[in-house]
Amino acid sequence: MTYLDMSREHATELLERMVLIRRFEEKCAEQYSAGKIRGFLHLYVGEEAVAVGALASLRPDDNVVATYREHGHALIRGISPSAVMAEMYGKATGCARGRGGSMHLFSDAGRLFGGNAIVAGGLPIACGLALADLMSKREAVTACFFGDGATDEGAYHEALNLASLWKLPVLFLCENNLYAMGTALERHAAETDLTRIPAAHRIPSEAVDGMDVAAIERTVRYAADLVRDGAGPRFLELRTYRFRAHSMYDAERYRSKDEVAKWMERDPITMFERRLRQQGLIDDTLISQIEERVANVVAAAVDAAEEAPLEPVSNLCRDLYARAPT
Amino acid sequence: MTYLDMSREHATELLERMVLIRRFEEKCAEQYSAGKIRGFLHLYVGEEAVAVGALASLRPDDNVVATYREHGHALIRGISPSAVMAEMYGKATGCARGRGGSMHLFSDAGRLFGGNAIVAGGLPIACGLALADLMSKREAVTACFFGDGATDEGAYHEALNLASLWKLPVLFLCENNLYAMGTALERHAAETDLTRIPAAHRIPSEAVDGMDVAAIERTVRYAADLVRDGAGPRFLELRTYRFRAHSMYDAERYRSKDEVAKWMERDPITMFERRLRQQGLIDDTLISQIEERVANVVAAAVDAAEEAPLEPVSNLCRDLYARAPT
Amino acid sequence: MTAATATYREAVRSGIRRAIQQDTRVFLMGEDVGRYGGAFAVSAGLLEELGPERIRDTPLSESAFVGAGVGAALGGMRPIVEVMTVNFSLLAIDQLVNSAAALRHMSGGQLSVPLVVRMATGAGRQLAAQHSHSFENWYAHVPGLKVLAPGTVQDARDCVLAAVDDPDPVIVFEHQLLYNVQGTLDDDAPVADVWHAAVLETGTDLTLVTYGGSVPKALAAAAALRSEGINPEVVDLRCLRPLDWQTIIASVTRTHRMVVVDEGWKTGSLAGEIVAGVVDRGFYELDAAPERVCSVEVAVPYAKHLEDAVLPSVSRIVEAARKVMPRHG
Amino acid sequence: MTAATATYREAVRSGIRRAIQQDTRVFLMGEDVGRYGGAFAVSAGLLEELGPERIRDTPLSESAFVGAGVGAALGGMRPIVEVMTVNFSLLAIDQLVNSAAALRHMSGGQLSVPLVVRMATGAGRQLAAQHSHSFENWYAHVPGLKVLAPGTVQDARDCVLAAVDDPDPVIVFEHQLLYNVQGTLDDDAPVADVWHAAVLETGTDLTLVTYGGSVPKALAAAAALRSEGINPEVVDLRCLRPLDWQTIIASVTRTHRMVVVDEGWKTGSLAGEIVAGVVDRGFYELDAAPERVCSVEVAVPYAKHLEDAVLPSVSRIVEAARKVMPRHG
Ligand SMILES: Cc1ncc(C[n+]2csc(CCOP(=O)(O)OP(=O)(O)O)c2C)c(N)n1
Ligand SMILES: Cc1ncc(C[n+]2csc(CCOP(=O)(O)OP(=O)(O)O)c2C)c(N)n1
Ligand SMILES: [Mg+2]
Ligand SMILES: [Mg+2]
Repeated sequence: MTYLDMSREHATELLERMVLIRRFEEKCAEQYSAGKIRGFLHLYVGEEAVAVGALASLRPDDNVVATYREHGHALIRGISPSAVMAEMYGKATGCARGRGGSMHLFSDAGRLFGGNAIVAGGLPIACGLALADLMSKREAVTACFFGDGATDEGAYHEALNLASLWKLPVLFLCENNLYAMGTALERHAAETDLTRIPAAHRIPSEAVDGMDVAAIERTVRYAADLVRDGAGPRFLELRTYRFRAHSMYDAERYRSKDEVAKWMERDPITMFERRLRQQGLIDDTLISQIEERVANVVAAAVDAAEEAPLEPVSNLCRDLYARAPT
Repeated sequence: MTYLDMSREHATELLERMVLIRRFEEKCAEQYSAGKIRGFLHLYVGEEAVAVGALASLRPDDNVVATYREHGHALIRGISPSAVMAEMYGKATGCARGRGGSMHLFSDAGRLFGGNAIVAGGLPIACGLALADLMSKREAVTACFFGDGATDEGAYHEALNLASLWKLPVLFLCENNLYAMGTALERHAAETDLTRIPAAHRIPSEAVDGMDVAAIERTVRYAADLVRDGAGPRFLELRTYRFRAHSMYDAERYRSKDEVAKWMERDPITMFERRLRQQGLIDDTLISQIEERVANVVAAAVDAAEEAPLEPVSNLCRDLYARAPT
Repeated sequence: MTAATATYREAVRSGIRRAIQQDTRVFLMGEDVGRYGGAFAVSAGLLEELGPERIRDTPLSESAFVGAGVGAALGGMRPIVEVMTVNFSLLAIDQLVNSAAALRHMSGGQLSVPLVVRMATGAGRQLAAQHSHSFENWYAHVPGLKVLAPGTVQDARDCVLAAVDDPDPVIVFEHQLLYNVQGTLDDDAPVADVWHAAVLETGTDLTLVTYGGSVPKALAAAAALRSEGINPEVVDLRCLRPLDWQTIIASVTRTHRMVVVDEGWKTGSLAGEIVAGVVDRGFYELDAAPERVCSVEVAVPYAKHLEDAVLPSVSRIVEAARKVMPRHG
Repeated sequence: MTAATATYREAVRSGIRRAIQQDTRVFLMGEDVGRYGGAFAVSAGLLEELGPERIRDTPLSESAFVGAGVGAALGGMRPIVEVMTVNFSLLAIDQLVNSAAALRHMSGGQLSVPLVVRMATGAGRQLAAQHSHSFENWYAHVPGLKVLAPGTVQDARDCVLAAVDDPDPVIVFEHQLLYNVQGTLDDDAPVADVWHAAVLETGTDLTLVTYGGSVPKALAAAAALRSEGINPEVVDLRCLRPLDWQTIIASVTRTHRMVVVDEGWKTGSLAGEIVAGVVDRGFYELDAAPERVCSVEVAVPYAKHLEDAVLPSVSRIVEAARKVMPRHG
């Protein structure tokens, strides 16, 4: 294991963010079973290093586009855990006033543009956000997250071509967790090295260990800086794994317990923790402090969500239009 | 110029087919100007070697899927010039009873499944035809023609992946004429070497001189045989050029006369003729015989179309359903 | 086997199984229909039973695999394509409109597309804006397509079998809230005539016209109305294209009053077409303006109370029915 | 400049030019809008005038460039996206329904999508089944979208300008047969209120409701009817979502009779919604069953005589009008 060139402060922050996502989602699963959360709930457990590492390298005025598996991205982009939890509770204090639920978290302030439940639906939008920055001469990056399954969709390929042709400042971040729902990568994609197709569109492409938060941060920073400087789009494949079911409705018939167990040995949180310990950046006290802080935050989010009011039904049609038709 | 290993009979046939397409389409343009043909008319002039060379390597039970620029493919796949001309005249004796016009020529007997005017719309269909052959254990190839512009469309990329993943017997034949309507290849595609993307889907891909009918025939035969034998899909890029406007409505503001003139020096008919002459396979007499035969065929097609009846309006809704709802 | 209790899901599965067993040209393909067992578990177990040739998992490429269904049908197969939900069918709608629906007619009758496309439709499970659409009316608008929407357990099986038997492209809408509904399934019964509407309950006072996921709501509303002394007839359309005007008009001619229940957004809904079609054909039979109970015109929200406020409900149907009835006193 | 003669095409172009000149956030993108000058020559000359930053040729990727329009709008621009024709918009309809229309509402009001999507629509040029659709009603069905369909030269300019000025996603349908139509264009006039219907001709005997490419046909039919002593009012909807019920109902309340002319296929047409909506709001005002003049339900054929047989025509409108009038004698 290579030496980690990182301040204790920063390392703790990365760790705490991953722990926050993990504990937050464990609580979501609990609340789902309790019937407090409904609809589709897609957990990011096992993949936390991706959002945490990648978003640590972005700036506030960069844009983020994510999928329906975006609790982590939302929390890191500044939506408060209470607002996310309240959203899943369908409450008026939710970040989308209870209209979006788990799959549709947005933050105007955090420049998080979804929360898109159409696989690959966010890719063209990311191109447009990047185009707006380019035309407005803003030095911003649009980070676009999507799964391995999204690479099957036509919209993905159209977006790659458009971004490459117009040199749009898009950073494509493929969260390759080896499955699209129940379909393994090798059964949905003819080429399982996901860097090859972007490369064929002349987009510089690289694969990264999606379980190594430090490597992700470093690689994304390098790529994002190039994109920001006008080098055109770049593509990173983040090789990761989801430890939980696809959603709460999934019997996981398509993969073996062994396979899951093997990947769990590479738990991004445990691995990072171990590394920080080895370098003496962290100890049991610090870890329990983190866990305590996170537990408090999550508990507070649940409490707030429980107590929050429902959006009045009279507001149902509010915000359908910015300029209401007369 | 390499020695052409081809019988006089076959060489004459290839030449005559190209001449037929050329003269037939010149007549179409004339009839368009005369108001006899309407709607969209996309001429293949300059690209004849592609359809003639490629289709010479196919068998009757192979499937062909083409675009709206498919007069050539239709003529070679056995639709009579009269039936094609009548179709463009909108007559009842047209191959689609006047319902399709220039863009929608079909032949059940010739296994020509369009005639598709949605760019890239034929690609998924070609996959399905190939799947049907595969599942029925028929040793047939589905030849799918499409333009360089079609490679921008999502459906193209989805079809490449599906064909490669399922090892479907599809032969992808990209008629790269360097323009999608008025948009030059380098202004619509980030990667102008069109073999790279199929290759990234693990489809063996090769570029061919699309002006050399003999080279096309040879390359397509080799590829089609492999596809037929179960090797999975293959991709050929046929580098060609359209000498005429995109359609009859095109002012051709997007390319220079010089460029067109330069390509016309590589006219596939002239080049093949010259080569045949050089090898003594053909002479003036034979050429005028060909021209005469073709002229007669085209004239007869026009005469027949002129005289043919219109489809009665009472047949308008015929063939909307195979089993009419009661 | 004679009639037994089964879920709508089991009935669909039974139809698919039978169709595949009866005809070597029939196969099922779609996202996660195999190992996963189908997003709604409709095909659970079928991969093991029928093998990977006949139960095919596809990539996430709606345009390609729906188009491949068109091509396979042209090539002589009888594909059943599952598009997970109607929401995602928008990515393949070009293939359905421009190829499946058009090829026979525009080829002058040369080509046949015996394709079945099944998809889940509707809202009610808090899946929010992008997973709660009802676009039945869009497909019912397209000449060349036939459209079925089973609202009962028996019809769920029969629609699959009727669609596979049909030489034309057929879209089958299965409402996602119905999959767990239990009912009677006679798996030996001949396939019903699902191409025509069914009068589920006869009545004299008004006609409730509905289909698919709104059928149970209409039946519940009918029961409630009967307890108030209003006696509704319930017509389940079953086939949305072509519409069975004869059955609809016959009913309205008896009752002279109509309420249409349709989960689509009101403006541009199938319910609108039913009203307009009845006006076309039986204007003078109507004793009151027909009412439409549709979804409120807003992106369907996640929160339960908001979603409930959007969708047709038993109480809204009852209210609409009261409205078309003559004023008492 | 005051009022002068111009074509519908020139009027659209003028609207685009002005919108781009007035606001640095506005740009036009689409297939062949630049060097080619637009498939219908709408943007001819604009590339030279306004430069390649503001007039952007896109790849043939409807989903990507319409989605990029959504993204650019989210990013603060005011894109005008040209989709060559409504037929090809099916490849991008997911982006319009699931993103453009839904984002504001489903983000709880956080996001804005000030996007304009223009497309040519309709038949009449012998372009056959895949190039002759009229899907206005599909877009008019979707909450979150606004839909305009100019039927006159002045409105052709004003719809572009009104759409660009609007903070919500707006679809503008330009009928391909109108581009060459000449009319009066006052390029200095303030932008008309195209969000409401226009009464193009007042009358007392019946209301002809129409929009877009059918406007000239309705006006011609009105002239023919007047020469028979029937005095129709002609209502040009202009805005298809939201519909201007007030103007429609006010007219029907005066005339008590209605014919709706709409190039869409009849079943599931916008015309059906107009009939149903009038029944909802003014049933007792109607003295006769309204008539719908729509396209025959068949894939639009290439041959001229067959295409003519499919589309609404002046004579079919006149016939329908006679039918709703009281029998003479
Ligand atoms: C266009 C579309 N098709 C199908 C679905 C249903 N669906 C939801 S998630 C999913 C799998 C996506 O896999 P991937 O992109 O790898 O993301 P992951 O869930 O693994 O993070 C599918 C098929 C959808 N939401 N959108
Ligand atoms: C989906 C779609 N988008 C746009 C068009 C309009 N259009 C017709 S042909 C064409 C250019 C296609 O170029 P290419 O694929 O290279 O074929 P070529 O015409 O050069 O043979 C375009 C944009 C269409 N028919 N379908
Ligand atoms: Mg995945
Ligand atoms: Mg081309």
